[in-house]
This record gives sequence, C-alpha cells and structure tokens, in this order.
Amino acid sequence: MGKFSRRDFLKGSAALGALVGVGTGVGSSFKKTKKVSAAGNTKQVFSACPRNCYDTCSIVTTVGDGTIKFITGNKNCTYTNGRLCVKGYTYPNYVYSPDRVKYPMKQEGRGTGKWTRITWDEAFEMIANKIFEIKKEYGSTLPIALNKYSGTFNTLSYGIEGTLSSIGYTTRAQGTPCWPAGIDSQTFDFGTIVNSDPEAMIHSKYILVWGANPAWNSVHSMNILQKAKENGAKVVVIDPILTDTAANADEYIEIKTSTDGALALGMAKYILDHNLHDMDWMRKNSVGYQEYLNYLNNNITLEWASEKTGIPVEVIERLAREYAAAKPACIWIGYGMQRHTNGGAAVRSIDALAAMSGNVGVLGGGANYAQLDSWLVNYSAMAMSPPEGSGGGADRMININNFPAQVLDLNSGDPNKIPIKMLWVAGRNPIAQDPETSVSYKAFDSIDFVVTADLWFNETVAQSDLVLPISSIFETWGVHASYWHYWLHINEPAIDPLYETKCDVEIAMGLSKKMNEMEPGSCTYPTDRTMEEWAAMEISQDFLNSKGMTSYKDLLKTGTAKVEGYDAAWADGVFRTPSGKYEFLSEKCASFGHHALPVYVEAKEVPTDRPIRLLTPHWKYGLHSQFQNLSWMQSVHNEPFVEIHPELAQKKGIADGDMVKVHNHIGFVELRAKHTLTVPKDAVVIYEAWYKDQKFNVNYLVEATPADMGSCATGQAGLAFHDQFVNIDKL
Amino acid sequence: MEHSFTLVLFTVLSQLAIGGFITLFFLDALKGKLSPKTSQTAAVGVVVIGIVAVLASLFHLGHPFHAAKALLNFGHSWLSREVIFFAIFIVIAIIYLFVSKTEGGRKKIVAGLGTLFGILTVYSTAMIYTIPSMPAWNNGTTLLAFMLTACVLGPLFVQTISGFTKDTFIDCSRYTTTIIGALIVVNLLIISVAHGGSDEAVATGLAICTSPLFWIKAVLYVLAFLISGRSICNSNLKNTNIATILFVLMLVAEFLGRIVFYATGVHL
Amino acid sequence: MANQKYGFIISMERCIGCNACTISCKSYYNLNPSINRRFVREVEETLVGEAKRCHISTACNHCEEPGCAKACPTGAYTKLDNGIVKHNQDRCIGCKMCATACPYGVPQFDPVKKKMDKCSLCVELLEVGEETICMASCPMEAIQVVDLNETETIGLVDRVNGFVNPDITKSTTLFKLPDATHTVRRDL
Amino acid sequence: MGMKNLQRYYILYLFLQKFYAGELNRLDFETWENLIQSLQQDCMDEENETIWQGLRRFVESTSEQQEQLEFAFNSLFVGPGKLLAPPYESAYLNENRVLMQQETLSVRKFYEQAGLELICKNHEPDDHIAFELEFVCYLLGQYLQTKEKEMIQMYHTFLKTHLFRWAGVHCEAIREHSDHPICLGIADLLDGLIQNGQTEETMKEGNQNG
Repeated sequence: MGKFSRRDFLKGSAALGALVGVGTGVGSSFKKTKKVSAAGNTKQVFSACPRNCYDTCSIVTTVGDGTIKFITGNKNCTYTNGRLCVKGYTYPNYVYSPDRVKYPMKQEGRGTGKWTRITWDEAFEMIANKIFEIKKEYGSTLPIALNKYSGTFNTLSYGIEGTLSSIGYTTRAQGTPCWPAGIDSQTFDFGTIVNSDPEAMIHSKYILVWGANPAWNSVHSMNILQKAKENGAKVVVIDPILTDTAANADEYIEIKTSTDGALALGMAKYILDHNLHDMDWMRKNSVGYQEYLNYLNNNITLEWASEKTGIPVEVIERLAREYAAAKPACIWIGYGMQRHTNGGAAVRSIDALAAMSGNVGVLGGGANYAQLDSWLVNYSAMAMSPPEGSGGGADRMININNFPAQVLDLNSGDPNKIPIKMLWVAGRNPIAQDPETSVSYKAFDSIDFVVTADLWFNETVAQSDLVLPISSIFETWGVHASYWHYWLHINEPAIDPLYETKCDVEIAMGLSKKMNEMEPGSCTYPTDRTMEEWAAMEISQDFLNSKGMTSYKDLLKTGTAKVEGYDAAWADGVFRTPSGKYEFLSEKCASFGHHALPVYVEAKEVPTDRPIRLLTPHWKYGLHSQFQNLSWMQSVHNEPFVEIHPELAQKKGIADGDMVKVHNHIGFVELRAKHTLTVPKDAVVIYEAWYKDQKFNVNYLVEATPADMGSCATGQAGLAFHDQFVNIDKL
Repeated sequence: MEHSFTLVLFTVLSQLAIGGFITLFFLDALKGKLSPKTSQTAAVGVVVIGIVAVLASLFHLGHPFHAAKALLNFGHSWLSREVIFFAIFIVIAIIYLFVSKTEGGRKKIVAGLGTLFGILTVYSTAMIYTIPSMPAWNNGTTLLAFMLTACVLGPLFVQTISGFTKDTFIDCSRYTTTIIGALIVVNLLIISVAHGGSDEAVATGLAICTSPLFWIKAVLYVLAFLISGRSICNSNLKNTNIATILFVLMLVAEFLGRIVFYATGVHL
Repeated sequence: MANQKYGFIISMERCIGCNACTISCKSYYNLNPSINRRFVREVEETLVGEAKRCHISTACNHCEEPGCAKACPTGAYTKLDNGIVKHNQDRCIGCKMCATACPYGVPQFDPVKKKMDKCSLCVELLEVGEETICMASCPMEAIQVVDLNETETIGLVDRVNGFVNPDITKSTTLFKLPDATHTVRRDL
Repeated sequence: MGMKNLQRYYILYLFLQKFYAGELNRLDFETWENLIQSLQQDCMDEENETIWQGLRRFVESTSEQQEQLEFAFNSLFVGPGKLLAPPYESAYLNENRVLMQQETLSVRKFYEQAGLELICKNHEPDDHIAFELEFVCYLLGQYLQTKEKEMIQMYHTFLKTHLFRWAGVHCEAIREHSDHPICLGIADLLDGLIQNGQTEETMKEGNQNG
C-alpha cells in the first residue's frame, strides 16, 4: 500500500504533518486483494476439551470464513456418543468474548489497574531480565516459583513446567488439591490408580456410586449409568447430598459426612459374617487378608457402623447382601468422599470391600477411582533439562495446598531460607480458587514479580505485574487424555490465534530465544519446532503401535482413539504393589504414618461454636472459575446460593430466598438461601464457582486443612475441602 | 407486565374517546341537547384523544412502522379486531365532525355507527385480555371494568367540554353516581373472584390489595362517589365545575387502576 | 409430510436439568443472551414419591390449538400440517400478545430484532432427516422429537404438576415421569 | 459537499485512527500540544459545537493527565480486564456481544469490495474501530486525490452502514466509564462527526427530494 505522505490535497494542514510523523501510515494495516470471500465455505476439524473433568470430550468444530460457527461432540468417541455438556456448548461464546486477555500487558503497581500494552518481545525481555537478576543475586533460579495446575490438561500445556525446567532449578507448587488422598489409598492397595473403562459399567448388575455426582461432573458416565439401569442394574448412590445423580438412581442412602469408611467396614463385616466373601480370590491375589478379616471380626460391628454413619443396621445389611449377591457389582469411588481428614482411609476400606467380595478384576466390577494409564504421551513439551552449571541442585517443592502460607514463611526474612522473588502462574486462578483467600493476597504482596498467563482477567491477573494472553484450544494444537475414560484425542487448530495469544509451548520457545540471545546457553528449551511437530511428538509410539497407526496423521482422521485392554481393571491379577498382589496390609502405607490395614479413622470433630458443616462441591454450570463467567451461562444462571434444609432454615429463621451470611473464624460470604429437602439437616451446601463482576468467593470460608493422604503419590496431602464448619445467619 | 404504560394510555384513552362519542350520540344526535359548539368541540376532542391513543399504542410495538400488519389476522385475533374497529370508529368520529352541524337521520346513522364500532372496540380490547393464560383476567370482570371506564368518563368528558364552551349544564348526577357505584362493586368483585381462583389468580388478587396505587384509586372512587351523590340532591353542586372535578378524579382513578391491572396480572 | 405430526417426548427420568439443550440451541441459532428457546425448570421436589431433585426441559409445545396463533394480530403463527407451530418473523411486529396468550410463556421478545422468537422445532433439519439441535445435543438423550402419529405413547403423560395444564391449548409435548427413588435419610 | 469539509474530515478521522491505534498514547506533552494546536487550526471552519467541545477538552488536559492516557485508554479499549468501551462493532451489534460473527464478517466483505484485506485477518477482528477509521481515511484520501465518485460513495455507505451505526453507543460507553479529558474529547469528536454525517444526510435527501 505504501505510506501516505503529505499530499497535495491537504496542503496547508498543520495537523497532518504532526500526524504523519506518528505511527504507521494510512492503509498500512491492509493489503490489496482481489477475492471476495464466499459465504458458506465451511470445514470441520477435531478439537478437544482440555478442562479438568472426567469426560475430556473430543469435539467437532464447524469453521466458516475462518471463524467458529458451531461445535458438537465427536461421534467417533463411543464414550460421549457425539454429545458435549452444557459447559462445552458455550465454547463459541468463550473464544469470541471481547473480554479475553488479548495482548501481553504490564501493570504499574499490582492491583492498580494501570496497564500498559507491551510486545511479546518486551515481555520476554522483562521476564528474562528478572530471571538473570535473580540468578545473579541468589546463584540459582530457586527464588522463581511456578504455581500451575488444572486450568488446562492439554499435554502441550505442560510446556510451562518445561519452561521453568529449561532455565534451571526452580521452586514448584507441588501436589494436587482435589484427589490425592484417594490416589494414595489405591496406590497402597493396588500399586497405582487404574479404573475399569467406564463404558464397561453397562455390564454391571449393581452399581454403587459413592461420593460422586456424575450428573453434574461426568454427564456422559451418567448416561452410561442410566443405560445400565435400563439394562436391569440397580444403581445406588451413597452421598451426604441427594444429588441429581441420586435423584436418577434406584436408591439413595444419606450417609453422615466423612463416615464412608465405617459403612464400607460394616458392609464387609456383614459379608464376612454371612460367608459371602471370595476367599479364593483373596488367597490367590492378595496379602494381609487374614489380618484384615481379623480386624473386621474383632473391631467392627454393624451397630457401630450404623451409629457412625447414621444408616440403620438393616439398611447396611441389605446393602451388603445385595452388593455381595450381584455379580458383577461395581463401585464408583468419587472424589468428594476423600476430601476429608480421614478420606484416604475411607477409600482404602472401600477398596477392601470390593476386593474381599471378589469384585476386583471382573468385567462390570471394580473399585473405580481414576486412571492415568491412558496417558500414552511423551510429555516432550515438559521434559527439559536445566542449563549446564545451574545452581540449586534440584527443584524445591512447596505444597500447592498451602501455597500462600509457605510462601509467606519463605519470605519472612529468615536469612536461612531462599525466598520466592518471582512467581509464574499458569492454568490457575489461585487467589479465587485456593482456600484462605485473604492469606493468598498477603503471599502475593510478598513476591517481587508475578507473571500470570491466562485467557481471562481474574483476581490473580489483577495481582500480577505481567499478564500473558493464552490461546484457546481452538487456536492451537493439542493432545488430550482423560483420567477416567480411555480415549486419546488430538486437537488441531480450528482458527488462527486471535489477537496476540500464544500457547504455553510458544511462550516457552519465545522466552528461550530471548534468553539465549541475551545470555547464550541460559535456556535449554528447543526453539526450532512447529506446534504441529510438538503435538506429533507427544503421541507415544506405544499408542500408535497399539492402534496400528503409523503417525499422528492417522489419529487426525478420527480425532480420537481408545486405549484398549481396560474393560476390567486388574483382570490379569498383576498388581503394582511391592508384593505384586492386592495389599490389604500395606507396609508402604504404614511407612507414611498411617495404619497398615484399612482401618476406620475418626472423622474430624465438629467444633461446638461452628456446628454446621459446609460442603462446597463442584457446580454444574462451571468448572472452578471457568464457564460461569460467560454470558450464555449467565443467561441460565447468574447468582450464587446456599442450599439449606427447611428444618435447619426454620431454626435459624431463614425463609426461602432470604439473604444470609455464612461465616466462620476465617471469613464470611453473603448470598441467598435456597430451601431444599435434598441436603442434610446438619450441613449447608455452597457450590464453588467464579461469578464475573460479583464479590462471591466461597474460599473465604475454606481453611487449608490437609487430608490424611496424598504425599506418597503426589508429593503432598490433599485438602479436606469438606471438613469445614460454619454458622449461618439471616441478614 | 413489561412496556405496559403504552397499553395503559391506549386502553384508558380509547375508552374515554369511545365513552365521549357515545355520550354525543345520546345527548347530541338523539336528544339534541348540546349546542353545536359543544358537540363540535367534544367531537374534535374525541378524535384527538383517539389519535393520541393510537400513537401511544404504536410505542408498544417492536416495529411501529409495520403496525398495518396488525390488521391481517381479523379472523382469529381480538387484537386485529380491536385495531380495525377502533380505526373505523375514528374515521366515523371524523365524519361526525362534518355532519354534526346538520340535523336528522344522517347524523343519527353516523353517530349510531360510531357507537356500534366504539362498543365493538371496547369489547375487543377486553377480549384480548380475557385469556386462560391470565387467570385473574379470564372472566367477565375485565369486560365490565373496561365498559364502565367508557361509561363513566364519556359523559363527564362532555360535561367538562360544555363547561369550556359555556353551554347549559346537563345534569347526569344520578347516572354518574350509579356508574361510580358500579365501578366500586366491580372492583370488589375482581378481588373476590381472584381470591377464589387458581394460584395465579390468588397471587393477582394479593398483588392488587397490596398495591398502594389501588388504594389511592379506592380513595378517589369514594371521593367521587360522595361528591357525585351529594350533587344529586344539592342543586348548588349541579354545575360544570363539579363535573370537571369529577372528570379529573375519575380519569386519574382509571389511569391508576389500569396501571394496577397490568402490573398485577400473573401469568400461568 | 402431511401424515406426520412432530412433537417432543421428554424423559424426566433421564433429564438432569443441565441446560445443555438450552445452550446448544442458543449457540446454533445465535440467540440474544436475554432469550432462550428452551427452558429448564426445577419442579417440585416431591413430584414423585419422596423428595428428590426433579427437572423439566421444554421448548415450544407446538400446541394443537396454539394460543399464540389466536392472539397474534398479524397472523405470524401457523399450525402446520406436520404439527409444528411456525412463527414467521417477517410478519411479526413485536406486539408481544403471543407471550401473554401462551400459557407456557414460550415466545420471547428479542430486544435487538424487536420481534418475538420461539422454537421452530429445527424444521429445516427435520426436513433433511437430521435430529433437532436439542435432541442431538442432550448428553442424557432425554429429548426426543418423534412423529406422534407413529409413536407408542403408553406410559407417557401430557401434564406435570407445577408445569402448566395442557388442556388450554392442547400442548403436544409428552413426558415420561421419573420413577420414585427409594431414599434412606438420616434422622437427626 | 465542499472539498474543504472533506479535507478537514480526513484530518479528524486520521487523528481518531491514530488515537484508537494507540499511537498517541506515548507522545511527549509538547508534541501532543503542538498536535492539538494544529488540529484546532485545521478546524477553524468547523461549525459543529460537539467537535469543538472535544477539541477544547484536549487543550484543557494537563500534562499529568496526558501521562495517564495510556492507562485510561487500556481500561476502556484494550484490557486486560473486561472492556469498558469495547472498540469492536460486533460488541455492540451482535446480540450476544460475541465477536467474529456475521457483523464482523460483513465489515470484512466491505473491505474486500474495496479491494482490501486486513494483513492480520482472522487474528484481529476486522471491525476494530482503528481499522474502520483507517478504511474511512483510505476511501476519503483516494477520493480527494483522484476524485473518483465510487470512492466517495463507498465512504458514505461505509459510515452509514457501519461506523455510524455503533460509534454513538460506543461514545456513550466512554462517557459512562471514563473521566479522562482526552478520552471524553475523543467521544465528542466522534459524536460530532456522526452529527455532521446525519445533517449532511438529511440535506442530501432534501436536495434529492427538492
């Protein structure tokens, strides 16, 4: 186009001279074109949902004029049957919201809102300078911390871990908030987590859904449960809350929160007393069964179990009888029931119940919790080695579940402690989602430099010095696996990245390039691959071989393929425990300070001054701080509420729809009360969610109480999210 | 209900215009009791008010410029019928302007036709709202209330006009008192019918009773009833000033009442 | 075409009140945020047997005697031979009478187009043998669009307590009521 | 319409374009003052009071305020937070406040009909106000240079069917969410141009009818 200079037609204009001197000329954003784009030119590509969700759906995206027109599920995946969930259907709204973070920006004073747009080059330079400065002062990169978790499970998003590894030894937020106690339990019992293919639940005769709410959190499995039910299986839900899952089941049993272990042991005792257990299986496949059976005989009675759980003896008896008689019977162990100070012990008791009744290794059976076996990926974006001569010796781990407190401790000025000077936040909104929100703010204040990579402006971005705009899955490549079903999806870009957004691997490559320009050899992250090459590198040869594929291109034909061999987990009887057998008695468990047997551990005591339990399960229209902020979702729901049983409400003088204050010793929230008969009379339920432009954040009420297990498999104990106690008053 | 203020304006003003015209039919065309100036002025008033009503109703539409399409469903829609009847009414009222100076049959025919279409309009308006999805409205009270609005405002309007034209006063105090009394009775009826109806009707009844506007209207009714009743036997009160006061009181009362009507309707 | 009579069958046994139908429909038809063509409502917890969460998902009920068609002054609504109550937006002048007249409050006012909007039963998809968006999107397969002339309706009901009486306009939507769930609740 | 008017509009649109492209955010105060002074000189013949109000606001802005311009600019038009006055046509015209839908694509089509395409097509929405203004300047510049009738026709049509359809609401949003004199001045300038456009439109119609 050429720049416009001072033109004849504007002779005598004083301003033009000044304007021409500023920036680029007229027409420089455009180029000449001859074509006029034809409407209706559409193509379909495979995408995949990277959210932290059981269902990890393969998506078919219809693209026209370079823009997303509509999305549906991928029919090639039998797990989803070509359907998405309510959250998935909002993606077009998500990608094209004008409120996305669009450009790298820096803030003059955290929380001031004084943002300046900068180029990626400037952003990389800022980060690189800070890294070099820290390295110079401390001799290592340990004062640099990464706090990343489950905002996206695209395996290429692990490029952010790779970024930090490629600059040296750093500090990492280690662990996972939501499921580690159960992972440890299954690690002690089976050797690791492996669940039967959820699609095999269709073969089950009896399904115990224990502390899970698939109607809201795994809707495609809910459909499988429904089909199993229509096939004649009996579906029983054990939960403190009468969830939508319970509502669609044959039977619902309200259990007193945090006493699940007692119910499992009571059922096992009944089965043992009535000789319904599978002695052959135990002899052949397990160790420590005699000690376990002795424990049942000597320590457990049904009356005791009934007293603990609040479930009548005859119901426990019937449940045990039905469970033992149905062949096969499966248990779905949810994540809700292990978010307690005795949650890991409870999962061990349930595992033991499944094992002693002969339901492990059986098609349509199992004690199904989660799995990572289908993650046949190379983590090539993540696995990076530090530059030669890096100081610090090894990465330093701090507990993700108590991150702010640990940061404050390191930054307390103690000369023996290496402080945290720089924080990189990715795939998380810790200020809104971590417990003890007020402590989070203090921890951020104690850190010199905070970089946050996100798609949305949230509380954490507001407390950052630098924000990096991240592309959505529709704008980049990806490889996605589930921690529940066995499908592996490929994700190809549907559209060009909007604005200046980049995915984590592109950021890693950009930073690496900059750092090596400034100080050669200071970063090991490779910079010479395309995103497609990175995606191709993620898919393991094992996976390709098992599917008879020669390259990732074969996977692009269907978008998804299933890892086979898991119809019945542990069917081969080869367990990954030290003994190679199922371990009723686990020395490893004992070595982590727990009882070697799956014994009952008392629930956390209810404080007298805060007698009402607060349950904060996942919300159906969102996933942590995602989705509920979109205008489409707001059109069906946009106000937080607390569910309260009418009897409790009456005692507190709270009418349906009243504004109430829920409070405890660390904070409070104010919201509307909703009467419902579906919650216990001694608890209230608030669903955790992020509502845009609203103050509500339930984490003001949640204390960072650790669960009993988690440190074996994930490095850190989980969080006892459901051992929280509050008071409630009408406002 | 949303956007109801335009509907309040339309229904009350159209009923006022129709009531006024029917009054002309009786007092002017049939009985010849009005001076040409009064009947002319009143007829102009009727036309102007009618047109204002139509303009107000257009604001209720998403696409006011396509209002003509509203004529298309005469076969089924009471709204179409209302539009057509009222349009005809206004045309006749305009014709009446030209024939009002003449005497005899032609004037009577025009006035009679106008009266007929006026009544048809009020009937159609009422039928629009007499629908099962609005239980509290779905009975004869809607029609009664709309008709009475026309009946009470029309003569008072003409009397008020006659005040301005310095015409001789025509006493309607018995009639007016009776109609206001009837309005009070109908309002009691509306509330009691609602309370005896479905959940939604009960909710409507409750909303009416708790609406401050309703109670203001009630006070205005009682006041107007007392003044009008007093004027039956007190000839000092038989004058156009009193009629004007009554007209203003009842016009305000009907506006408030109609606001309450729309605001309290509870949908199924 | 003439012998078909399309209508919805909603399995409340399957519906979990997730609103996937509402959002996918909104996405496909690019509806204004303030309006929806489907409505998911919570119904009485004690609808069947002991208390539990119950939902109902409905759209336009494509009534036999549509109140909207009777109320509409422009004749924008037509009951087609195939059972669909069609709203012709070109005719609509946005008077909102249909919204008042519909016992289910189905037609909604689109504040941008300034016209009414409602479910068309995805007629253009049905005509080419495809499923409606809601039917194809429901992760629980709770929504079916069927030819009511050809479908066994034993065990289905036309009314749900808390949802409006179908007698007024002869709604054609049928429901499979949820089974009662046996519940064991704690005594406190 | 007089050439002089068009020349003045060209300068005003160019000024707005530079502003929305973020190119005036980091000027030193002296350059800024000079720019505004010369802009005022160029606008001597302008009769629209709103435009003058905007120009006066520019003059009134202090050097401190001018330094804060970028922050105010970003919170209104760039982010990273929720955009208080989104600079995209579709943010106003699309029913869902969703970008890159038919509203954006129709702007794209308009550019294509003029033989132009954005270099950053599919990366930045085509209906960003800086692009629309640049396009307006291009059409106007072409006309002033070549006097091709087609260019001025496209110029008028584009303003009528695109920029002027939403810029008014956009200006309201600026006024609602900002108290920065320069941003408010920009809203005045834009509003003034819309007003002039409407007056000319009526005059044109009057001429045609008469």
